[in-house]
Amino acid sequence: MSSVLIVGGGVAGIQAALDLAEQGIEVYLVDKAPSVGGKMAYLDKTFPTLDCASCILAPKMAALLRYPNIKLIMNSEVLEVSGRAGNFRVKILKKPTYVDWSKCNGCGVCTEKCPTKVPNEYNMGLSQRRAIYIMFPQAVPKRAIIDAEHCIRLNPPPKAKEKAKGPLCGVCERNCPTKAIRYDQQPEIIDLNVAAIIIATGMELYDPKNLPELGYGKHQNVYTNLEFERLVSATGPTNGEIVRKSDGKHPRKIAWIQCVGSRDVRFNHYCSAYCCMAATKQAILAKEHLPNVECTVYYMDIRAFGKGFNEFLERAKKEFGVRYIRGKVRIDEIPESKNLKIVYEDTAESYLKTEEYDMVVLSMAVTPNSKLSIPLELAEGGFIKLKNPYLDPVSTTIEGIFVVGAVAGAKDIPDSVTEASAAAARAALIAKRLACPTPEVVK
Amino acid sequence: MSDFEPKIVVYACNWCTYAATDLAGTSRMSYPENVRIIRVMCSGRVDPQFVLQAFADGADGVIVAGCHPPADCHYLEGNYKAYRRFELFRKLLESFGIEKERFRLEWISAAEASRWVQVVNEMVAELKKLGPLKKNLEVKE
Amino acid sequence: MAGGSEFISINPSLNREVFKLGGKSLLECYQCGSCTAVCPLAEELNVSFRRAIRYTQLGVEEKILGDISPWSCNLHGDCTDSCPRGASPSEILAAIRRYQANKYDWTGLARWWNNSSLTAKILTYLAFFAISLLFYFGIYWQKILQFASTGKLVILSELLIPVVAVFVVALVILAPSGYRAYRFMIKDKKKEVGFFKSLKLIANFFIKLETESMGVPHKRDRILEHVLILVGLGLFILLAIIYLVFPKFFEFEIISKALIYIASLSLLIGVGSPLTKRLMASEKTHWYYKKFRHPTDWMSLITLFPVALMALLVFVFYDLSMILYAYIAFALLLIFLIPFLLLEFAFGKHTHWLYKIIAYYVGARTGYFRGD
Amino acid sequence: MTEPRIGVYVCHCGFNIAGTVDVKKVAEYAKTLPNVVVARDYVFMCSEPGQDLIKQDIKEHNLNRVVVASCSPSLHEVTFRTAVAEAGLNKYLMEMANIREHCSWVHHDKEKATEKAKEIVRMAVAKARYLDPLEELEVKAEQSALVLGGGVAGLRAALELANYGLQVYLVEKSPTIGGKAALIGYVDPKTKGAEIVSKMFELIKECPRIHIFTNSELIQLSGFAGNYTAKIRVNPRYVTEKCTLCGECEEVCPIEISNEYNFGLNKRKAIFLPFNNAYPPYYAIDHRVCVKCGECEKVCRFGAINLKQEPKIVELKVGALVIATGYDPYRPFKGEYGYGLHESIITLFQLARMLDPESPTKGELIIGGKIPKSIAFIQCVGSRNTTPGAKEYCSRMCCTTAINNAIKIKEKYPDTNVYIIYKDIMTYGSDESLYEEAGKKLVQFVKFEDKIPRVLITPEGLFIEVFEYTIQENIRIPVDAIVLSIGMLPPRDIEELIAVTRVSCGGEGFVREAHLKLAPVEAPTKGIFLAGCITGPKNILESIRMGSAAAAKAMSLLSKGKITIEPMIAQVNEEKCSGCAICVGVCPYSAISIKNVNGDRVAYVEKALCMGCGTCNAACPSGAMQHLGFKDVQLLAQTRAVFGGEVNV
Repeated sequence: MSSVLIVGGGVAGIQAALDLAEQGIEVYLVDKAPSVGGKMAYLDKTFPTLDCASCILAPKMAALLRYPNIKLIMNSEVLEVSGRAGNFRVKILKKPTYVDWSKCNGCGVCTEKCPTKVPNEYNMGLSQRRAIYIMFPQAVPKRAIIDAEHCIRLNPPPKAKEKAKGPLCGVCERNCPTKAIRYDQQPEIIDLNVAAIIIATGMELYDPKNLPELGYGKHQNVYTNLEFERLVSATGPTNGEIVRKSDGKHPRKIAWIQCVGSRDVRFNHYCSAYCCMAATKQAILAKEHLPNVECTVYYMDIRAFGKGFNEFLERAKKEFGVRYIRGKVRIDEIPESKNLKIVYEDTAESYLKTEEYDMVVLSMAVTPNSKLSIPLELAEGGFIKLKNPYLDPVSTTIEGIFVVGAVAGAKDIPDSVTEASAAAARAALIAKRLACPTPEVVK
Repeated sequence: MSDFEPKIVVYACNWCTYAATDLAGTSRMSYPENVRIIRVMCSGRVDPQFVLQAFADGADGVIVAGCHPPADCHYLEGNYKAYRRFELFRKLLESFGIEKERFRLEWISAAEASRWVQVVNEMVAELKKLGPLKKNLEVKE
Repeated sequence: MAGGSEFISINPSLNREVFKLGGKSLLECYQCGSCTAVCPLAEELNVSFRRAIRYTQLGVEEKILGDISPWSCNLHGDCTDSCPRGASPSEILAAIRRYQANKYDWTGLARWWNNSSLTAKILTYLAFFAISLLFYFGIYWQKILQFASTGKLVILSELLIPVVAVFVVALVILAPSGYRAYRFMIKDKKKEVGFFKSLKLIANFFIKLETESMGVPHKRDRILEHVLILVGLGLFILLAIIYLVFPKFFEFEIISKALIYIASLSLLIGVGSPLTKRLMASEKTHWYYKKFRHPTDWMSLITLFPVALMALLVFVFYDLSMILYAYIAFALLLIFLIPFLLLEFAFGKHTHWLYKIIAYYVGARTGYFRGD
Repeated sequence: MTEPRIGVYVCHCGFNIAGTVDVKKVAEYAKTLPNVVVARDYVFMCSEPGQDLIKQDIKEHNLNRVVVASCSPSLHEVTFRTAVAEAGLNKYLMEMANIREHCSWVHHDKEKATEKAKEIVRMAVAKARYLDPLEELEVKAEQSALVLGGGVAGLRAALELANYGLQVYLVEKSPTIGGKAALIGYVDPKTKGAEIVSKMFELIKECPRIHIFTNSELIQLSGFAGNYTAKIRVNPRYVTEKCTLCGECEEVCPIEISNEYNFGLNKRKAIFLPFNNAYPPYYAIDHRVCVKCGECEKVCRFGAINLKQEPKIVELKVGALVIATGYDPYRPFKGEYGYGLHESIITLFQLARMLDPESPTKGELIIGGKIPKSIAFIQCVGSRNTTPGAKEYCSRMCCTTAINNAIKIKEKYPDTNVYIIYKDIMTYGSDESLYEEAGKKLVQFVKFEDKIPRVLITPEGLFIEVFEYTIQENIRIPVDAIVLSIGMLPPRDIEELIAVTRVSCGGEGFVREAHLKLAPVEAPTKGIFLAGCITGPKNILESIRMGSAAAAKAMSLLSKGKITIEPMIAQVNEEKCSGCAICVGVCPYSAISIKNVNGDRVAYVEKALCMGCGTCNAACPSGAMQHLGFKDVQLLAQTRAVFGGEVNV
C-alpha cells in the first residue's frame, strides 16, 4: 500500500487526508504555514447556517493528530516532483522553524517574553505578535515558530550587529521550559515516494490595491472582507469588537462592496462565488454585535444559489434589515471624519447618489495559489486545469495528480469538502494498486 | 399570575424533534426559556412514569414530541407506540385532576423548527392562563 | 422618474443601427453603473449615462431621443478605464450621439451620411469638391487673374457670395434639425430655472469642466485641441462678419494679418494633431485615438484640415508676395469650405456643437445642472 | 458502582455561547453539583487544546465521567467521545449538555439564559452519574453497495465503488440509465450531455462488478450499516436481449403518449427506445400504458418480445446504499406565463432538448412550427417564489443553462433577437465567462425585481410586459417564442424513498445531509450516502463530484471489512424478566425472542438486529428491559434534575 501526498492543509486538504487515513492509507500533508487550517481558520462564522467556523474546522484538525498514518510536514514547500502515477518522487523543502517541534509543547511562555513586536498576519496585520509565535490559539500542531526575518537574534539589525560582541537577545531560549529553541536549525530536504498527489493549495485574496478608485490603503476605514472577519471574530485582534482603524469607535453605518476584482475584465473574469453570501453573513454578524448598525450591500447580481442560501438572504433583508443596492461604486474619503463617501448610481433610480459610511468592507476576489513547482496546466483565471471535467472531475492534466478546493475553481466550503472526498476516492485507488491509473478509455 | 413562569419538560425524539430544536437554534429563532429538553432516541422510548415523575416534581407542563406518522419514524413505528400509550395516559391524567392542556403529544419533523417554536409559545401561553400546577390539585371522584 | 402605468413599446432593431454607428460593445454592458459613478461630470450634471445606454440596448426610442446625457459626455474616458466589461461606454455614447443626430436631422440625409462607409464619404466629398472647383474656376478664373495682377490682396466679396449662399443653405438645413432636437429634449421636462441663471450654470459648469480635466495629461491634450479648433473657427467667423460689416478693418494690416494667422494656425493644429495621432496610432497615444476611428470622426477632420491649410497658405503666399498663388489658395479655401458646409457642417459630426449647446441649455433650464 | 468523579467543561464557542450565557458562572455552578470534581470553561472545547483539557483532567483527577456543555450532540458527540476514549476512559461515559442550540442561540435575556444553562448542565450531570461503560459491537461488513438512480451521479458512484473492488448493484426506475444529463443538449458550449453519458456507459460496460437493474425500484430496506438487505422489484421490460432495434414493433403499436425522453416535444408509442444510445440498448414496453394487444409480439421477427414477463423480486445483501435519484423539473401550471395556452411557450428543458442534434427537430429551433425571429427566456420560473407554485430556493442551474442555449441560438441563427428576462444572473464561478460571451454574442438581458413579468397572448402575437428594473419603466417586448427557465424540484416519488430508506427531508423538500459541511454526502443514518441533486439543485459537474465523494465515504466505511455499531441497544436483566413477552410484540425489528434459561422464560435481545429505539424499555412493566444509554434511571435522573431533585436508586 503506497502513500499519498496532499499539498495544502486547508479544509479541503484536511478532509482528503482524513478520508484517505480512514481507509488505512499513509498520508503526507504539506503546508507552507506553521499550522493547518488554511483560510477557514481565519473565519468566525460560516454561511448559511452561521455555525462557527472553528466548530467545523477544529475537530477535523484535531482528528488529524489521531491517525498515526497522517504525517504533517509544516512550514514546507514542494520543490520538485518527478516520476509517474503510482510512483512519484517528491522533493520537499522543510524551512527551519528554529524550534525543535518534538520538544515544544506549545506552552507559549516564549511568545510572551520575546521583545520584538511585529504585525500579526493571522489578524491581517490588525494586531501584533512576537518574533516567536504560535500561529493561532487552536493551531494544529500547536508549536512555536521563530519568524527569522524579524528575530533580532537570527537577523540582527545592521547597527546593533557591529556594536554587539556575541549573539544578541536569546530571551526565548532562556525561558523555554523544554529547551526546544534551535537557532542553528537549517532547512532540510525531505524525499518522499508517493502513489498519488492531491493539490489543495487554496487561494489568496486578490490585492485590493489594484483598484485605486476604492481607496484601499489610502482610506483608513476601508477593510477587506477577511480583515472584517477577523474584527468580528471572538479570537480576533479586538475580541469581536467592530471598531474603526481611524478612531477606534463603533461604526454606525457599514457598506459592503461586491465583485471587487471579480467579474471584471481588467482583473479577473470569473466570479468568486463565495462573496455574496459572505457579505450577507458579515452584515448579519455586524447586526448581532452592534444592534443599531445600518448595513448596506452594493452588488451587481446577488448570487444566493446554494442550499439554504436564498432563505439566508431573505432573512438578512427582513429580519436584520440589511439593505441591498444594485450599482458599482467609487469611494472618496471625507478628510476630517475619515468617513467614506460612496459615490454610486442606484441603477434602480438612474440617479447618481452619494452616501456617507463609517466603514467600508471590500468583498475581494480570490486568486488561486496555482504557481507551484509542479508543471500543471492552468485554465483561464489561473486555476489548475481539469483533464476532463465531466469524466474525471478531480484529475489534473498529469495522471495521478488531483486538484481540489479553491485552486481548482472559486467555490465555497461545502463544495470544497465534497471535492476533497472525491479526490480521496481517486487517490486511494492508485495507492491501493486496485486499478492501474485509469487510462483515458475513449479518445 | 402575570410573573408566573411555567416550567415545561420536553421529551424530544433524536431524529425529528431534537433536530428541529437544533434547527430553531441555527436559524436563530427565539422562544421562551421555560422548556427543558430531554433527548430520547425515539418517542416510543418515553415511559409514562417519566411524565408522572415530572408532574410530581412540579412540572407545569410536559411535551412528548416525535416524528410524523405515518412514515417519518426512524424506527418504523415508534411514534405509533407513543401515540397509543399517551392517548390512554391522557385519560389517566384527568383522573389525577391535571388539566389536559398540561400534557401535549406533538409530531414535529426535522425541518419544522417554526412548528416547534409555535408549540412552545402556545404551551407557555396556555400554562400562564392555567397557573402553576400545585395549586388546584384535588383528587377528583 | 418612475414609469407611468402604460407600457412603452420597444424597437428591437434600434441597437443594430447603433452597432453600425460604432457602438459595437453596446450589448456587452451589463448595467453596473460604474461609468456614471466614476464620471467627473455625473456628480455635476445629475445625469445617468448608464440609462442612456440601457434605452439604446432595449430600443426605447421615444426616451433615447430626448436624453441629454450622451450630449453631456465630454469624452474624459474615466468610464472606459473603469468599465468591468471593457465595453468602453464613451464609444457607445458617441454612437448614440450619431444615432440621435441622425434622428434630429429632418431631411434624413444625415442618416445616409453618417451610416455610409469612409470610402463612400470620401467619394461624395471629392464629388462636391470637384463641383465647387469647376464652378469657381469656371466662373471666377478671369477675375482671380485680374485681381492677381493688381499685386494687392483684395478679398473679393463676389467670391464669397457662393460660400455665403451655401452657408445659408446649410443653416436652413441645420436650424429645423436643431429645433427638432430641442423639442425632443424638452419633451415632458419642466423648465424650473430662469434663463440667465441657466446661462450662469452653464458657464460655471464649463469652468469646472476645464479646470478638472487640466490636471490629467491626456484629457488636457484633447481639451486643448478642442480649444484650438474653437479659437480658429471662432476667429474666422468673426473676421467674416467684420468683413461684411466693417471691411475697412482690414486696412490695419498687422492686426488683421495677425488675427488671420492665429486663426488658421490654431485651426490647423487643432485639426492636425488629432488627425496625425489617429493616423499614427502609436503605442503611447491614448486609447481615445485608437478607439474613436469611426468614419464620421475621420470625415470631421478630413473636411476641415484643407480649409485651415488653405487659410494659412493665403497669407503665407501673400507675404511671400506670390499674389497669384495667394488668390488661388483663397479660392481653394472657399472651394474646400463648400463641401465642409454642405456635408459635414449640415449633417456630419460637426452638428454636435449645436446639439451640445441645446442639450446644455435644456439641462440647465430643467434643473439637470446641480450648479452648487 | 464506583463513586462518580465528574468533570464539567463549558464551551464559549467563540461568541455563540459566551455572547448570551455567562460561561464562568455556569462553570462555578457546576463545581457546586455533587460528584463534580473539576469544572472549567474554554473558548473552543472542540479544538485540539480544548480536548487536551479533558484528557489531562481525566488523568490528573482520574475522572470517570465527563460532561461537555457546548453545542448539539449531532455536531460533536463523536469528537468528544473519541477525545475521552484517547484518555483511556470508556467513550460512552461522556454526556453533552446542549447550551448553544437550546439556550444561547434561542434566548436573548442574559440572566435567564445563564440560569437555563445551569439547569441544562445540572440535568446532564444528573444523567452522567448513571452512565455506564459500553463496548462497541463489531460486525462483518458486506463488500458490496447498492446505488439508487442511474443518472450521472449514480453512474459515477457505481464506477468508483466498482474500482474499489466492491460488487455494485445499480437500480434505475426508467428503462435506461443516463438520467436527465443524457437528454439535455449542450451542457456547456462545447460538450453535449449525451457524450458524457455515453463515455460513462462504455466504462460501465467494461466493468464486470456493476450489475444494472432497469425498470426497477427499491421496495424494502432492512438491517444496518454494513449489513443491509435490500428488496428490489424488477418490473417487466417485456423485450429481451434478442431485440435488434429494427423498430417494426413501434409502427404497429396502437398506444401513443407524450415522450418524456424529449420532455414532451413529440409522442412515443407504448413500446419505445428511450433515446438512441440508451443502455441497455434494446426496446422496452411501458407497463403503465401497454394494453397487451400483442401486435408487437406478432410482428417481431426476432421473437424478442415476451408479454408474459412478470415483475420479480430480487434480494441483495449490501454494505452501503448511495441514493442518487436526482430531481424533477418544475412543471408550470396551465396559464403560468401563458404555459399551455400557446404552442410557442415551451420550457427550458424542451428548448435544451430541441437544440440537441438527436432531438425530434434534429437540433433546429422550431417552435410553434417556425424558427422564431425573436425569443425570450424568462428566468426563475418555479424558483425564488416568483410564481404562486414556486419554491423559495434558487435552482442554481437555470441561468447557466439558459445562457448556454441562448449562445447556441445566436450562433445558429445570428439575426434572431434573444432576450433573457432575469432577476439575478447566477453564473457563479467560472460560468461567468458564459455571461460575458452572451453579451458579446448580442444576447439581451432584461432585469426585473419584485414585479414579475406578464405574458400577453394577443392576435398580433406574443408580448412580454416587464417593469424593467434599471430604467424603472414598463416595457413591452414583442416576441415569437417564450422559454420558461424552470427550476428543479425534489423528485415526485420522494415520499416512497423516505418511507423505504428512512432518510429525512430538509425545509426545501430535498433530502437532508447529516451536516452541510461536516458530512455533506452522508445521511444522518450510518451507511446511507447521498449524491447528486437529491440533496438540492446542482450542476452536472458537482453531481459527478458528489458521486465520487459518496463512493469515497462508503469505502471509508467498508474498507476495514468490519463495522462498529453503537452499543445503545436494549439489554435484559434476566432476574427481573418475567417472560411476559410484551416487548416481543413491541419491537419493530423483531429482535426480541423468548428463551428459557434454566427453567424459566426470559426475553433475549438479538444484538445485531436491535436498532436501539428503546420502545421495549418503555413497554416493559418490570423494568427488566433497559435501553443502554437511555436507561430509566438515567432519564428519571434527568427529569428530576429539572427541579433539582435526586433519583434514589
